[in-house]
Amino acid sequence: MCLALPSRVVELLDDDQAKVDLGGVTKAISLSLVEDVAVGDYVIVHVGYALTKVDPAEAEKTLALFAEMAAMGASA
Amino acid sequence: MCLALPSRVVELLDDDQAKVDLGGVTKAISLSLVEDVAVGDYVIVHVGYALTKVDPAEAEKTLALFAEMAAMGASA
Amino acid sequence: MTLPRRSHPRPLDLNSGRVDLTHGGGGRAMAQLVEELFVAAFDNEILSQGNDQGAFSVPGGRMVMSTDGYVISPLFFPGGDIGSLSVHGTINDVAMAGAVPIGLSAGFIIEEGFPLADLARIVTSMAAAAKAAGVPVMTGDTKVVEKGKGDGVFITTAGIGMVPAGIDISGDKARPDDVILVSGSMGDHGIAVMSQRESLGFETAILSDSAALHTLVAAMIAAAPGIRVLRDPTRGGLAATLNEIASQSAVGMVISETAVPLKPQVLGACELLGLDPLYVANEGKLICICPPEDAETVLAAMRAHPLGGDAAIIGQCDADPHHFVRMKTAMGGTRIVDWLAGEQLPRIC
Amino acid sequence: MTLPRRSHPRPLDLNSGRVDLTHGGGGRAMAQLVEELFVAAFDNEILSQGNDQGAFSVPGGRMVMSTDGYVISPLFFPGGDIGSLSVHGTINDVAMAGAVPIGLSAGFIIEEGFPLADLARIVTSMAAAAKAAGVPVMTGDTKVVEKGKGDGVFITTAGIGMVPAGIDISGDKARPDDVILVSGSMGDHGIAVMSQRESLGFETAILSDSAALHTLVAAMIAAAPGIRVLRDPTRGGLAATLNEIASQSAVGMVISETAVPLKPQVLGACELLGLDPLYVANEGKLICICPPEDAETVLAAMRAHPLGGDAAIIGQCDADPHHFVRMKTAMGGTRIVDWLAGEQLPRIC
Amino acid sequence: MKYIDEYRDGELARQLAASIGQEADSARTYHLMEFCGGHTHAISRYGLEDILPANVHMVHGPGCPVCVLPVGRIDAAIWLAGQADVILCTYGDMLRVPGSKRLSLLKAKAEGRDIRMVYSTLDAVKLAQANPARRVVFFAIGFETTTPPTAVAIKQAQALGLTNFFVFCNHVLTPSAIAQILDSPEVRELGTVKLDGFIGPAHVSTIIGSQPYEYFAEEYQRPVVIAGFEPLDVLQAVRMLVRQINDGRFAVENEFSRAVTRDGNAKAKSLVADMFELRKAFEWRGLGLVPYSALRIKHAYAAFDAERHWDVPQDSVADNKACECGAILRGVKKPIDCKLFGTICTPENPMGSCMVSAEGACAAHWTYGRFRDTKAPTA
Amino acid sequence: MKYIDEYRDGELARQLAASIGQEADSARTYHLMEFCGGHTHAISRYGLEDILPANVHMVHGPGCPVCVLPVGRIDAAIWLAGQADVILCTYGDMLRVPGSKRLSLLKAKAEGRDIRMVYSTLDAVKLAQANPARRVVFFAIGFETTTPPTAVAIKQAQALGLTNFFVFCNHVLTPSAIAQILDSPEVRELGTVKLDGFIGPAHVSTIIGSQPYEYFAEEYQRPVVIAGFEPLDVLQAVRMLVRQINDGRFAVENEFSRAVTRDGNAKAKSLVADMFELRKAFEWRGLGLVPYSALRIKHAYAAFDAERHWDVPQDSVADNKACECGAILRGVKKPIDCKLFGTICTPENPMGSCMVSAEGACAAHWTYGRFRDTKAPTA
Ligand code: SF4
Ligand code: SF4
Ligand SMILES: [Mg+2]
Ligand SMILES: [Mg+2]
Ligand SMILES: [Mg+2]
Ligand SMILES: [Mg+2]
Ligand SMILES: [Mg+2]
Ligand SMILES: [Mg+2]
Ligand SMILES: [Mg+2]
Ligand SMILES: [Mg+2]
Ligand SMILES: [Mg+2]
Ligand SMILES: [Mg+2]
Repeated sequence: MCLALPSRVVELLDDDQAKVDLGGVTKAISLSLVEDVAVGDYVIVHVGYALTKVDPAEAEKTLALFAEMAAMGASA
Repeated sequence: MCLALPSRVVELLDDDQAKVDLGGVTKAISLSLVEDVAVGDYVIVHVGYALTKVDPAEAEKTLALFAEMAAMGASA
Repeated sequence: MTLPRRSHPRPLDLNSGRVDLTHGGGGRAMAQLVEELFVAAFDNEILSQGNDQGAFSVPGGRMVMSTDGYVISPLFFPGGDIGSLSVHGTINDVAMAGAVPIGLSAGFIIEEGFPLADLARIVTSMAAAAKAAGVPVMTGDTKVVEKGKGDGVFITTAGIGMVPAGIDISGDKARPDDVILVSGSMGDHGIAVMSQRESLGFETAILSDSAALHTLVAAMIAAAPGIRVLRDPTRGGLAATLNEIASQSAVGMVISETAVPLKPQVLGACELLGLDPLYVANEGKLICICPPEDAETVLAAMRAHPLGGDAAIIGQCDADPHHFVRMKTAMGGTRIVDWLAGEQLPRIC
Repeated sequence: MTLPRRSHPRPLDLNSGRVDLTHGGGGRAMAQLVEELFVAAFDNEILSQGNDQGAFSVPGGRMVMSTDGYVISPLFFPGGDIGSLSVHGTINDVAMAGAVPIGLSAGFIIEEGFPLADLARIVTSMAAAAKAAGVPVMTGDTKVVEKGKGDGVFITTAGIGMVPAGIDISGDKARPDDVILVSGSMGDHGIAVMSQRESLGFETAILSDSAALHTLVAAMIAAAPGIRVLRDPTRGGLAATLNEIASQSAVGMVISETAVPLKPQVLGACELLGLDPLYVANEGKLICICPPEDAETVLAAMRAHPLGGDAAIIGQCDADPHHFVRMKTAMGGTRIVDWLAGEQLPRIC
Repeated sequence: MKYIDEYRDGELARQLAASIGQEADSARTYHLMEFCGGHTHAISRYGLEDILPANVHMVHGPGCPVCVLPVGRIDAAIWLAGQADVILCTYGDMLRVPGSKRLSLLKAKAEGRDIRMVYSTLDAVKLAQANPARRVVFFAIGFETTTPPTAVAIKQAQALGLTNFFVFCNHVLTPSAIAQILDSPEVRELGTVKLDGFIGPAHVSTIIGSQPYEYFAEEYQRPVVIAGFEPLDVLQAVRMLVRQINDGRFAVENEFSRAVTRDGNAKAKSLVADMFELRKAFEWRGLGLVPYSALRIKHAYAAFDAERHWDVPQDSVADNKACECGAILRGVKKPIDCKLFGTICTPENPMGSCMVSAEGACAAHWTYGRFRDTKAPTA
Repeated sequence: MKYIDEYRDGELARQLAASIGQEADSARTYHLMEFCGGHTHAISRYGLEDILPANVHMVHGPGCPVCVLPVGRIDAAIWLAGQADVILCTYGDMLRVPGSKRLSLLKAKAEGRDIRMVYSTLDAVKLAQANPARRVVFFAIGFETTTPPTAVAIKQAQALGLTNFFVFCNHVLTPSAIAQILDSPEVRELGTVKLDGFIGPAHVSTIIGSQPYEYFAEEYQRPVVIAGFEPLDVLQAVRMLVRQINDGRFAVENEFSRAVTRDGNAKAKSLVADMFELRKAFEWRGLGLVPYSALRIKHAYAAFDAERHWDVPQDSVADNKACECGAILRGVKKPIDCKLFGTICTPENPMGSCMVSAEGACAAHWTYGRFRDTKAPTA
């Protein structure tokens, strides 16, 4: 459940808000639930709130794991 | 000024009201401003109120006067 | 040919003006909006004819198209409802070119929460009217708007028809000495609808005259193919419609007060409300203008048709350069029968 | 021929039911209302064809008529406004029969208090669209409703067109193995409009695709007169329209997720709102179904036209007795692309 | 329709007109002011000018309550309609009357104010009952005819315990207006306006009776004939005035005896006396400030008085400079004397109130009679 | 779209699926419950069943906040919308959910109630600001993901001094639901439902972290893999579960490490702890009364609590008898086992909430997968 999407922070706004971008679509969201967000960060947005930041290193690791497992599948 | 029309009382209603008829059109009006109105009377109606009763005898007299004067005009 | 310019002393205020009810009332304010905005912008020969239908040529002959929106309140009234009305009204605008109606389109704009039972009643009545007229509803559309952004249901119908060869009827064809006829009593529809408005609080047995007039028209043009003008006196009634034609044809008109057929109940209701019956809407009557030599033939054809039993000759065109519509009053004087100014509102003065 | 019956598990509740927004949403509730009420009541061969236009014969050949009501909010949106939309939309419904549009009618229902400046902007845009398309607004009507009984302005246009000899395009003509094409990217109009709804609070550079497609159609039928079906995927988007056709033609369909052209911003907005772009409205795109041997010819003709540059083959019809529209997903699985259930609402789950 | 149709008989009308022609002295003119818009309307609507002899001139008076209401009061009504929670209701006649900047109640409604038309004061009370969370203001206008219904409504609101019903009172008095005209320099001193006699009010007189006119007849030595609003009533009154003038008499005569008595309607008069009191002065369009010419709500009914509940602006707003309504209402000018008539000012775009009310002299002449002004082709 | 497109790569998906096929033991079956509707939706939407090996069975869990809300709470929301001056607002997901007698908020709106869709809790607060004369009730639903935004809104309403903003709180807790399922007789005693492992929530876990699942893994000896909602995330999680099962392990693993930590979001958690407290028990559709499974507003914020401001009906309303939502939410039945599925119950005429929410098992199967049920021609 809980539709939420990683979106890139493109601008910090007043009132603990930020503008995020998703595929060329921008939207103002609330940063009330997160800390230390900077422009360029990806945050996971749910009902107009950032729930957390995306950890780029962990994302890389997961993708690497996919590739490795897929390689096994492909070679099967 | 003061659009008002002679209408025939066709029914007495509750709350000091009456139903009047004008050429086959009926309407509920207030009798608050008049006294002793009976079914069959003609009243002069303005903004939904009877202002006064029409005096049939006086009406006859006026019509007779018209006829008389008209006769003079016609004979001219 | 283009619509003759009416004299509007002041142009539309396109900067800060707002649409008000007079812009839809069938009077001069509406005519101004149509001329200065719509006709000017769309700027084409067909629309500029200024008729209630546009006429155009196709390989098989001449056709017409017309449309009307129906926003009547209440939706159900004595003698009809918005459904049958939306069929009759548009068939009539097609027929007023002398055309044989081919079919209709119907667009519904329904307010959220509208009872399906009422919608079914309206659609059934519409279907019955279309069937009785022999004019099918060929295509349609349904939109639903949020509660509070509509008024129950609005219906916009469009209609098309084929003009028989040799017929050339248009609002600009009236000539001095032409005779003016109406097909029956004036004002029935408007009074029937008003009688349902609780705020006006009157009762009458009068029924709307809502009817499809294309068979009446067919009988009339069969009898007299030289008919010049046909138009149904809807919004703004006889008065507005005669003024439209007078202005379009650049003629004057003189009608006779005692010749205009009026039902006593319509007169009674108009007296009560301070309205002039000449401005009250009809939905099953037509005005016909024909050369003087055709007048009796047309009258006989109308009277022989079930929808023309009370038809009457009410006046004649003349060469008045001001294009006034005048009326010989019952008292022997003359008055203007002017455009409707804004909406007719019940009055106390 | 009559519209194939869709299976509505429960009939319309004509006793105590009410119209809700789903009845206008382009999904199955609307289809049910149209079938069980409108088509049943009007009961004629032309309407029962189940197309977005009715086709009929006149002395000079075959003609079509179509109508749509435009109730869009906001009235002005990136890439268009209600005025141009009301011209494009109805031209398109006429063109989807392969017909050459002749002209339009326009009925305005305006809310009291609507700024004349906005009305002028809309009418000017409408006139420009009509002129650019070469399709005149031939007749019109204006109604004004009281404040609070409308929503700024509603426009209902109707259109007529002449079908070239030898062309027979209808929603019931798709056959197994026929190829399904679209003329460009899906969902642009719906997302452009939603981007203006303050409550959704997102911004994008996407423009409505609102455009008149009759010249594209003319190019396509010139290249391949054997085209079976044309339809513009408006309300309910690609998904609803494919289901309509599948049901009408009694075929199944399989489309490929990766073949459907979608702009990244449309995808982004859909992700954000929890919407499926296949259900988002288009106003300047068409779906074409043609025999397999014509597919490349049609595709080439589309791509050669300015409004078909992103045209693509997206799938094929088959003999599925359930008339399912299925999609091969990018993951290699299969899903149904179903009718829209009610309206698409932004969601959080 | 009994008591209507008999008074609209065309044949009788022509004969009556002929008899006036016979009796009128061709060596002189007769300037007769019909005080009431009802008479003005009948004269225009039936084209009576066409059948009256050429030396009988009808002069239109100020007897139209819509026409005489000054711009400031219209502005005040629009102001009231803009107050929080207010529903402003009034008779249909008032909706199109332009205030300053040509803003009317109809336009204010289009801009979003909640303004409703009512047919009767009782509908206004019902509106208040049906909308307890709103404040319903009845914009009351009219002469003595229309005042008693306002009084009944206030009584009823009181009986119902309504606290959300208010009256914006603009009721005015006929005799004061007549006196003001007869006292005006144009009539009294300069003689610019010739007034040989008066046709007195029809329906106003059903309430106040014929007695109040006796003072004028006596004091100003002018004959008065109270007459109904039907065309034969008007013609008959003209004939009665011509006779009095020929005879040198100046009595109050009552052509409308079928509805008017000498004393009027006692019940209605006492109701009005109970509820209203005289204002020291009130502005009339055309006549300026007229002493003791209008009513306001008495202290005992203060709770229903919109002018006490709100601090209603009491500004006197100047008429459009070019508008001659004032002079027309005093009988000094005719519509055709106004430069704006029919060019800038028409019923669709009225510049003054006389062009709005069906009984206004400008509207009547434009709507029914203007063809007489334009003998020469202009198109 | 970064962090989205990479996880939807079709080629990788096929390879991943193939590698699952290789690793899965063809001699056994794997029953894996995806707790979350987000996973259910992804599986159906992308047709992942078609590419997973036949012996891997996905069992849909109760992780859809719309689906688990009992009928009585929907009825209560409709009741609230009918109270004087109320504007009821909620997320789009709730509008079509049928209460008793099949009345939904959408239908109540069509009947004239003022019901609005909001996209964010902040819009609900704005609505209250913009309508001071109305009482705005936010119908709050959702798991741990959606609760913190509700808390922010109440804080904001407090800061703005709003007295017309209320929350009808229906926030529920994921771990309690998982425990209830694992404790159910079907799973624990009867073995009717075979559950070999769990795919754990994606976005709920961004808030609560992975730590709460450690207890389940340990206590019930089932592996848990927290996974994102993209198709590759799901496939990867399946593969990780298959591996653990093959190895006889039952650890909590985190496939969604790019967004989920062991401890979750401390700021959000403390905000929630400050504002809400546990309800002793709360009814879940399908699971019945679940102890300590939902939140209510603490006394300190009572002024914002719709259940304190109104005497909201607390009735427990029975589900439609034939509706199997309950069993489906427990993983005991599949949509196709319900007699109403696709005949009486469709998304247009849903009989149960599982047919409404895009994440409901019935809606997902109807909308995306039902073609698999109907191999035989019926037309
Ligand atoms: S024509 Fe108009 S401006 Fe002139 S006096 Fe009459 S109302 Fe005033
Ligand atoms: S198909 Fe409908 S009735 Fe059956 S379990 Fe699902 S939601 Fe309930
Ligand atoms: Mg028309
Ligand atoms: Mg018409
Ligand atoms: Mg017409
Ligand atoms: Mg349509
Ligand atoms: Mg409404
Ligand atoms: Mg259409
Ligand atoms: Mg269309
Ligand atoms: Mg279409
Ligand atoms: Mg029209
Ligand atoms: Mg509105």
